[in-house]
Amino acid sequence: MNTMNQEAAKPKVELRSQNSSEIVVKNVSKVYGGGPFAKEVIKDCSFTIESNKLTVMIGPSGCGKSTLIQLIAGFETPTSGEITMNGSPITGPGKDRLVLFQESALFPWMTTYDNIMYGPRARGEAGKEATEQADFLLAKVGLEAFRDKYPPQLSGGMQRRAELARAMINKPEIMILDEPFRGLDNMSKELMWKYYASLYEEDRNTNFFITTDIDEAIFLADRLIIMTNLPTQARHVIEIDIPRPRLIGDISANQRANDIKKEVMTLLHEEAMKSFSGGSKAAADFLDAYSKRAE
Amino acid sequence: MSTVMNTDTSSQKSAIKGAIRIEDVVKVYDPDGAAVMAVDHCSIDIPGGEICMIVGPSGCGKTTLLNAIAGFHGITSGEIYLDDELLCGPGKMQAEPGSDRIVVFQNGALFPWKSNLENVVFGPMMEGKLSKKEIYDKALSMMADAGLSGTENSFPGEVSSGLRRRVEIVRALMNDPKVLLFDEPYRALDSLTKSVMHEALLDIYYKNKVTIFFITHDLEEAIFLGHRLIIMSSRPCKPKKVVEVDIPHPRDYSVLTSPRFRELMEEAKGVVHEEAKKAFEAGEKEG
Amino acid sequence: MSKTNLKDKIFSRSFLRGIITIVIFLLIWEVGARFEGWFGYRLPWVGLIPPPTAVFVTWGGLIGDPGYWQSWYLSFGRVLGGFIAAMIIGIPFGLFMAVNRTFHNLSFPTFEILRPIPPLAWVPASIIFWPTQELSIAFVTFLGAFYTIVINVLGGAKSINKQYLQAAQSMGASQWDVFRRVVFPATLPSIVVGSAVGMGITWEVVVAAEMISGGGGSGGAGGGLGFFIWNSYVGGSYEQIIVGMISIGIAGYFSSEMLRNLGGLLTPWLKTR
Amino acid sequence: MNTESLQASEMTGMALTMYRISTWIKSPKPYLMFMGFGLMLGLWYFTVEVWKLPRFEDMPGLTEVVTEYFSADPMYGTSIYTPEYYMHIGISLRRIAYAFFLATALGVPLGLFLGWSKKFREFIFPLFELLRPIPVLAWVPLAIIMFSGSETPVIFLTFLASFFATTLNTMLGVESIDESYSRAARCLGANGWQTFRHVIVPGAMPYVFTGLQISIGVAWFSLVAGEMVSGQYGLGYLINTGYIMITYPTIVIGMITLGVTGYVTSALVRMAGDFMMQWRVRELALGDN
Repeated sequence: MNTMNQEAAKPKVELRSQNSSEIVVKNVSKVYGGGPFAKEVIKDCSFTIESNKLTVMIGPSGCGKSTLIQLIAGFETPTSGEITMNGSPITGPGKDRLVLFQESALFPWMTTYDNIMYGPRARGEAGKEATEQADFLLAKVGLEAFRDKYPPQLSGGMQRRAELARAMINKPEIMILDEPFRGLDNMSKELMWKYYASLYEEDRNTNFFITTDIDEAIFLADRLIIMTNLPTQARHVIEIDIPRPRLIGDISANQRANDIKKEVMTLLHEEAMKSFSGGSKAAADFLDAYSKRAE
Repeated sequence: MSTVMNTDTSSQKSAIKGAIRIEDVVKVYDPDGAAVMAVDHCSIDIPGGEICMIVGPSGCGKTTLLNAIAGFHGITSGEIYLDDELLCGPGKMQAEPGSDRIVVFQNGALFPWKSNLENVVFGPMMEGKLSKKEIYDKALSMMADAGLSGTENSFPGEVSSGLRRRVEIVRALMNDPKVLLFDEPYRALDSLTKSVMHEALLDIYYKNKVTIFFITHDLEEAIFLGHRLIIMSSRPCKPKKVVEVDIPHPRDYSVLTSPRFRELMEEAKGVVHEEAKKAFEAGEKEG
Repeated sequence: MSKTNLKDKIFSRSFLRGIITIVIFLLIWEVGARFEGWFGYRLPWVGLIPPPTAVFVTWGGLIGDPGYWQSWYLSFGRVLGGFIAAMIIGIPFGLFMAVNRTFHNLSFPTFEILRPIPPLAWVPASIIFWPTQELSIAFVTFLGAFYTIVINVLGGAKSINKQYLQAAQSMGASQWDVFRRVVFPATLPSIVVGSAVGMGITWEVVVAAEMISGGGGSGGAGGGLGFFIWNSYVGGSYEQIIVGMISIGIAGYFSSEMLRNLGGLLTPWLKTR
Repeated sequence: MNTESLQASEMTGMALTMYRISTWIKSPKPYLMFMGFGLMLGLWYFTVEVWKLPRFEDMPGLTEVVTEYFSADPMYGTSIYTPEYYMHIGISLRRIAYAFFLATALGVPLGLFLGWSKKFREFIFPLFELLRPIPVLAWVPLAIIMFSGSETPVIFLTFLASFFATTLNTMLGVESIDESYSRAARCLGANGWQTFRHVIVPGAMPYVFTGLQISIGVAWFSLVAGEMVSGQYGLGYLINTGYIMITYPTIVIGMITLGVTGYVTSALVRMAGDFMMQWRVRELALGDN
């Protein structure tokens, strides 16, 4: 357990949630539509998001990862199987599981500060402590200068940091991120990797991160879950035992990282070959990509 | 299918076309009175047939440079030559768009209302130099060559974004351009599909030996594709460092894990990140 | 706008070009109307209407006449009455349909069946139903704006990015809070657009309603710019007809612009693009 | 990634419609819809004929209108059996057809050129914007003066309403075409006229058809008013005489007919649009790939 380094001047703000929580997904399936037109997106999928760990889920684009997030966040219910958090089943959305979507969901009509304060105000907890935390978080994500600006005035990277602050003020037990850095240009993407990793290492909250980018997965993950193509299942789990804090440079230099990268690629490729008959355009695109590379 | 180097020597001997010379170009925008300099005394010399990668933070004015070469808007001062023929300069501030310099746009510009085949034949049909039959035969063979047979009659909206991208490159090549201008074409694709698009592009390049002026902010993409990297400063953009990529062609994906590749990455990364940090702090919005 | 480019704007090339065409249009109108007087041959169409100069002279005469301004006042009153009623009823109706599924399935089909009936087809029924003529015109004006506002509000509320709602819910916001601080502000731009268009339609409707009911033989107080035009026609003073037309054009344009500016104030975040 | 659209995209047209109908039946939608209709008709029936509320009692009742509408020899001369009814509909439709097609023939090209050439727009658009705010119905007296007879003024009014809507929407359509399309065409060697024909016209089509839908609605709006004020025949006239001759059920019959014909004509415009723009139909069916 690393000791959080105190900035003497700043008020000590307890960001780490009291208990460390864990999500268990057990034999979950999700089917859309009915009868002959039923479409099975998730089939008998089981995995665990371990507490105080950064679990990354990787799988081909269009393989139903986002549906899993909808189930874990409680916006939809599984057709069969069960998802529990610390033992009790998940029934609906709650502030213990907050999601960062692929496109920014900052409210464009609220300034950065009002966005961050939305959670506490919505729950009627907008006291002195909340405003203090909001200011602390604004400084923490380096957006004090953009406090009263509207989201359209912020760059992609800044919007992501503001959204992180908006989630963290509610002290979620689990942060869920759905390919949050996909739209950013590569420079900001790598800067956000480092930023997000340091944020995680500071309080070691349970985080669940979805991506299609292998380098991103290896740089961030403690545990890497590799998913099959449609219908999605957890295929394989790899422990990423590269010590933290990690440097982007050593992702390509570090031999262990290279081995993991090769292993992940072969697994994802196998998946693509199996489900190509499924005919979904996303899979076809993916396999087309792989078949060229494999030879 | 390892890509066989196109050793057709005839194209080597013919004067290598498509050499671009950009000399001391400045571009100042004037949105409602506040003069904003986008390009600051930029000089680049690109020999014919070379893949030249322009790398820089978003919003630094790279696209402005591309638009000036393509002739979509003018420049404030300086000169741009194509094979020693003045495109734009003193007296003629804006170049004339033409089929010798064809742009592949960031979000793609296939005409959604025309089938893939109609898109590919559009250029030659407009110029009317060849007969209709010759154009269609050439189009069908080039599409088959790029692995697009079977998608001729579907509309762009019905095929995947990766496939649309390849149709657009084939459409560009139908006019036998001297230069292909790419404006971050693979930005929206997920990293896996992107890697294969790179190989498809190189494949087409080896067969057609056209000069490529390629804008990107993805350093890995730049080193994998390019003969040379021009790293630009943040706004207003100005060449800051040139990196020669001496990895031999034809290249395939194993290059990415080769030690030489990593050395080049380190060499370029320092400069690129410095510029990106400046853009990042200045709150530079996406390019 | 700084002083210099305000001046450029006025004398800029594009502005002058617009002026030239308008001047040519007025010239053709003037010569066409006077053609019969000068050359004895009456041109079709344009020959039958008074020239712009005569219209301006009549307009000058009317500026002092309180009756003229009275018709402005009456028309404005009817437009505002119908329009505000359409906003008060239309916006909540549209928002509630967007938020509550069952209410939408219950009322939207009926709304869609009534919508194709042009508002002016309601004039006779409205005259029968409402006690005073004032109310019957206001009802038809209300209908004119109501359909547009509801459609725009419904469209706007439906096209809210689903993730805004999910983000708000997961942060523990109550249904009412999600509505008040997410659904409503997100729909505001569509409300502004809907009301600006709705305002335009109310002017169209009020003119016709005033003409039909005023001129439709039911006598009564009448009044308003629509009646003013119809009355000028019946009275044979054609110059006043055109004065009436221009006045309504200005009134309609002015009220829509005012609404758009008000809308701009309500949605500051849109301007920051 | 919207799994709903993924599923829709993989089914052929017919199976898709069958599937949608089956889910529609199973869902509460149809029952609520009929409940809505029932509520409306019920209210009409009760307020007028049963409770006889003040103001409502002099309105034509539901049963009164229905019997009139479907009776072989209607009391006031208009029902589905009387030929005058169809004559009124025919004349109104003919006027709409003339005005709408004329407005499209003039409005679309003008809109395209206004959108395409900046110089042309700078000359013409200010005048267009000067005339547009004048409510179409304010032209009624002028139309009667300028045009002899009763047919031309009504068609002129309907034309005017359609013309302004079509031109404006076409122009906005051209302006919202992605600039890279015309740039790509110029790069590929197309000259100005070729770019106009191959990029601007097809690219603006979706917006033109939204404009046409609005314009057919506005056309009916002005036709009714025109017919009420100065027409000899037509549905507007039918409704107005219904009022003057105190044959109230005819008013409601006229209104219902206007509702139906309005709906049908705008559906026709939508179908024409889908037919002309196959690429758009197939792209939308595939969802956001």
